[in-house]
Amino acid sequence: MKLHEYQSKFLFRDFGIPIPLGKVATSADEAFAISSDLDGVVVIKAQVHVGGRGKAGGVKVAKNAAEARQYADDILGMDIKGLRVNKVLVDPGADIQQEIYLAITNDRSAGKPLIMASMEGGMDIEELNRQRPEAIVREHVDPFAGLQDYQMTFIASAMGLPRAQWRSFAKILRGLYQCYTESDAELAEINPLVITGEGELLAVDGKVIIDDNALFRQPALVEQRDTSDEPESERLAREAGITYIKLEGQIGCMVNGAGLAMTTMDMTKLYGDADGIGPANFLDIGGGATPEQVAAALRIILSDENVKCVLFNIFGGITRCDEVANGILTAYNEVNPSVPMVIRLQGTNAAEGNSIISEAQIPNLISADTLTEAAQRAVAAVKEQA
Amino acid sequence: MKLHEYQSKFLFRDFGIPIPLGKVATSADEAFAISSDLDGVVVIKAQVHVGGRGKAGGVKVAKNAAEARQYADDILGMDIKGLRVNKVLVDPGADIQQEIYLAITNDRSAGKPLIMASMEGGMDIEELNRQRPEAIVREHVDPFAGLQDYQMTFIASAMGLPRAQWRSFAKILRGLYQCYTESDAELAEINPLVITGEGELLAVDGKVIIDDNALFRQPALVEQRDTSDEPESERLAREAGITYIKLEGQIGCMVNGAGLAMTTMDMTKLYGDADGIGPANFLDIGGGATPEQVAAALRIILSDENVKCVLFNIFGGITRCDEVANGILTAYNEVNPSVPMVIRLQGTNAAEGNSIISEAQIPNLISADTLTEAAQRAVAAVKEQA
Amino acid sequence: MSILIDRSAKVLVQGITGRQGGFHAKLMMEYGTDVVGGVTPGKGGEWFEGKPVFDTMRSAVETTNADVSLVTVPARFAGDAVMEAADAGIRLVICLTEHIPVADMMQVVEFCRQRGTRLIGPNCPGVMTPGQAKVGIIPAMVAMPGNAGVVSKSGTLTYEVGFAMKNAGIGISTIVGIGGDPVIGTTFVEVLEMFENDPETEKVALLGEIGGSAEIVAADYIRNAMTKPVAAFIAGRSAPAGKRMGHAGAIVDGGEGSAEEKIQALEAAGARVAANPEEIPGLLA
Amino acid sequence: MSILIDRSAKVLVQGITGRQGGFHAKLMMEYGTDVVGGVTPGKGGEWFEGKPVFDTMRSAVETTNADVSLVTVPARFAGDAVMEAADAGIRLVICLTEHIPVADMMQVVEFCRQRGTRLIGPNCPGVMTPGQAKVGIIPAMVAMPGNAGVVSKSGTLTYEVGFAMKNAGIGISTIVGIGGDPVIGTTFVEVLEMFENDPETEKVALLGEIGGSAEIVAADYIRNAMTKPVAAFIAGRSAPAGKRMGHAGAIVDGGEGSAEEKIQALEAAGARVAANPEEIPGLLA
Repeated sequence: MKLHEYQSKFLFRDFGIPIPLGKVATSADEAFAISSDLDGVVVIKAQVHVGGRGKAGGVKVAKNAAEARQYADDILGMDIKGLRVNKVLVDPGADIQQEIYLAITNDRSAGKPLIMASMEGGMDIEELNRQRPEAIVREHVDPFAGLQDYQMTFIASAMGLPRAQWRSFAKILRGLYQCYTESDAELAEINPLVITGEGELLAVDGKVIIDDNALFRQPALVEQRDTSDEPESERLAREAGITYIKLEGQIGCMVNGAGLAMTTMDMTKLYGDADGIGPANFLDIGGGATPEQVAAALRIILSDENVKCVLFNIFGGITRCDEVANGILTAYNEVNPSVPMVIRLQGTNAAEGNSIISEAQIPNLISADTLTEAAQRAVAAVKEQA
Repeated sequence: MKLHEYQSKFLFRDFGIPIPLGKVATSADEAFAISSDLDGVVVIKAQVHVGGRGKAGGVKVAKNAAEARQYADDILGMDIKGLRVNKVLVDPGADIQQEIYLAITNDRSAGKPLIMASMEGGMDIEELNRQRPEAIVREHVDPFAGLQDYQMTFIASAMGLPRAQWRSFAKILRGLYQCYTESDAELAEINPLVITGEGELLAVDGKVIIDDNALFRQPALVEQRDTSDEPESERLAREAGITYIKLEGQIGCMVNGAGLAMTTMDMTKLYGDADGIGPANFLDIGGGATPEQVAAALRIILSDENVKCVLFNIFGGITRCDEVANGILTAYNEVNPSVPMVIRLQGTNAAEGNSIISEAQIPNLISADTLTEAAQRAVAAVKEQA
Repeated sequence: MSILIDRSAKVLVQGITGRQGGFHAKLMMEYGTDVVGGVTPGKGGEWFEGKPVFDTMRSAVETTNADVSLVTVPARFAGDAVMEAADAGIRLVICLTEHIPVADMMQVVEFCRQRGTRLIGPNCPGVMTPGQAKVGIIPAMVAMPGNAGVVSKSGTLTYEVGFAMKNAGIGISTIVGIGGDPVIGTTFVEVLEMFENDPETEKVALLGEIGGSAEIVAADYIRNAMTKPVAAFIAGRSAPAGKRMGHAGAIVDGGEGSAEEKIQALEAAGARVAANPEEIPGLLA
Repeated sequence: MSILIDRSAKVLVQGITGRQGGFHAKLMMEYGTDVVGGVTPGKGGEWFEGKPVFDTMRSAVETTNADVSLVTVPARFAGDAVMEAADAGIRLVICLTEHIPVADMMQVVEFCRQRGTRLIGPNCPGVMTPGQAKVGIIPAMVAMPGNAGVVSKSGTLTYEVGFAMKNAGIGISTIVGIGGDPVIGTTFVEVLEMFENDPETEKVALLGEIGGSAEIVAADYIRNAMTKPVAAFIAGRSAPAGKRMGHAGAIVDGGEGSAEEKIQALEAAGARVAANPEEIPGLLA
């Protein structure tokens, strides 16, 4: 779960990290009021769950409150990469002498928290990593022992931070690590952490992503979830406990298991790409695949207008294919889709399952034996409608 | 640093451990008021830093507030093993079905926290360990990973706790471990932890000892230090930064280094025991031994009326014996002790140091070459006065 | 013997009195796995299908001499269960549970490492040595005994490939589902190394997916140290960047972990990479 | 070679710019110890008596190839300093600092154990191999080279005994001050084992004191595995129970850790126990 910039920075503040004294506005008038209070140059920043907002015009510097009102009015309601801006952060302008990058993330390979720090902050870490990987100091943290003081000295020293800032940097890094662990963050990033003209450190921009699997023990963070820019279908799926991701293609996929679901998507693209045909979604129906779940998933898939065909790919292991077939028929009758459905059942009781489907004699229901066959038939079904 | 029973239990309460609803009284009238509020049988317990208060008459059960007043009056001011009782805890009587022992301590050999638990609580753990060691469940905790849930299940199961109490026991053990770590305790003990008639768990008596070396980060606990029963001389020494422990003998010992200080004590006893002569104190003057420190230590040693002779034993390593000799002379002139002083200087510049002492030609100053000689001369000096 | 488990493995099921745990314990026993008991705190003394249930792993191991454990308990208790198994001296812990927080797993993996316990998973289908034993939820029907090793991040995709191999007449020495989480106990490389050293295994199928760099590290190992042929499939070529595809670990992030780079690395290392998992049997034949 | 250190040891002093650290670093260099530099965070780039000062142990080790470190920093930073040394790959860390909280030391000792770093101390006078090198504060004049090993919980008592040995013409292979704290990095048994395996050592003096059971465990080792003669002294026969005698670890608690039980155990194990430390040279002669 991603936090907005303002949520991230307010969270940092709870862990003793200095941030600008800005506030959030949802209207131009509010932005005007906040700017008047701040009295001076302010920065108006769109709060959306997507990168590159600066280039998209979502960040503006205003010299006074009147300008702030104007810019907030411009930015609020703006569409950035398909997401609507509903909030702006109005921050006082900072006197920036140096931009530092500082982040803590889960290193998958090492299985340990990883601190990354660089004196060349401001730009994207991936970009920095491509251009000047040697400019990034990397330090793992022992997941039991936690961050040690000597590691903070090492990082400050290795990155070339001026000694005058070592003590305040250590305090910020300590706070960020605490924030990272206590919030179950996958990423806690300050970019840039700036050195001001007075030599103070200030977290000017921040990004926090919370581990979805840990939300059960982060009730205060869950309350901050902002779903206003989440696609409706994904929200419905999340509420139904189904993992669904909307894509741009025409073949709606309903599969059991995440790996097989990705594979099924890949197959539709493998055989359809030449004709501009591909997957309309990722959907993992999970282990059970009861008629209720199948029906809910089917409704979500069909809510996408691009969908011209639904591809069921179920590998019956513990789940028996005959039961799944019955589930599909029940769901079919309930939802009554107008697009063709390709059904491929394999594994335990596959023969019985396929008989049930073919005996139902529904013209829109196309049976397939292998995954290859299923993908090819789904592609063909879409092409027929073109 | 030892906490009183009431301090220990109030600390437990901060960590979610259920304790009786008692209060502390410093007068019989207060005890009457508390008992009246509690309305029922109460227990009046002397709060002193010593074991065995029950046998000494420091714990009484009162059927009503009038009795409580009487018993509090009896116990307050009482002398228990040399310590004056200044406070009593007035606790409501508990309906005790079973007494459990539960403690966490530092295991020196393993270098890890050790949990000890037994269904045979109430008695002294050393006593239990002698009588029925197999009745004590012992479980180490990884100092980094901390106490794990499975360990709590193991302890509850291995000690034979009824299943009905597992959940509340785990909550208490979790709280006690947190109390132990967050308070830098050497020992956090509940004895007894009782199962009441209603099947509830209740910490009826408690004992917490804080690691003296960690007091710098435990300001709230330092404030609870009760020195009212500490010997005046030990308090003065503590305030002067000198480690001093009063003993029962006649030879005041001033030594550099704890191991050598104990050894010096041992030597006075080795050669004096047959005549009832032994060490009057433990005192480690530390590394520096400046004239000021020597003078302060000398005053503390001489504040003990039993002292008939002072034995200096200084092994000069980094410290030079000639400097120590000068320090001793300065302190001597300042304090002007009436008892004889045996001075043994060894190690770096010992010859020069001994010359300084002998040249001072003070009749009461006896020089010695070896530790053996020094101890024997100190014993002889005491005998001469008998 | 095969890698990780064979018919001599003595298996405990942690969470055996739960619905999922009990269901799979039965299937494992039917398959021939020597399930010697189970653990559910608070239910010690009960019996499950003739096998004793214990309150703690320590007492279970003492009584049964089990050396393998299957963890089927819910996510918020699973980390503790794995550590309990490691602390009790279990050699191999297989953790099916999904949705365990990464922070917990980082500690659990370190805990197991310190105690010399091998952990497979979490969020994995388990391990099966066809014809001998299975520990986990891999269906019996997806594989027959043979000389090809299978290692995979995924569940049903593994069944799919195993089944296709079976239909093509290719048997399997051992299937290892390592799991699709970001932090897991055993990586591709470690399993490849076991297969490389296993006399029963002559060739290996590796089923990867987008996210992380485990397949890249595996490619390095294949190039530098592997003598046996490897056929591979990487799921997620059509997945968009920045989206988590079901598995907590399946996400292309900051340009890293894409299917393309993994496929390239594997091909450069000499593995044959299938565009379609149903080609795997052909590549292994 | 002798145990733990000889003239080839390359030593870093953590806290070298501090008063105590600098003072002892100089004495060590005068003794012939190869002090290759020091570490004080924030003072990297300075020089101390011609040796470089670094900000971190990692950079110090990279530059100097040091394998031994002496920790002389104040108690609240000492645990971190030891861990820094262990993390930097130092083989042997000697920690002089006293008054470190036990909770910190339990973690530090575990940290060193996991990383294969030997820790001596804390709250110890250090290690000296007479005629070769000393790391710590043991005065040069208390010992001459020879074939007796000395291991002790105490500082000045050790000097006393070493000096008495020297006066009696008995030289020392290595003196190890293990420290008087409750939780320490290296115990009596570990040092006895080193002496037992050291060709330069023919006999051993063990100086213990009240508190804990390390001397009892040492007695077991002496009885079961030690072929070289051991003379011992236990300080604290006249100490009252329940009082901490200066050293954090020197306390007889609940009837455990008394001088009597230690003396009995050592005598039963065949060690010769002196009632007076000045008898030690005679017992070793």
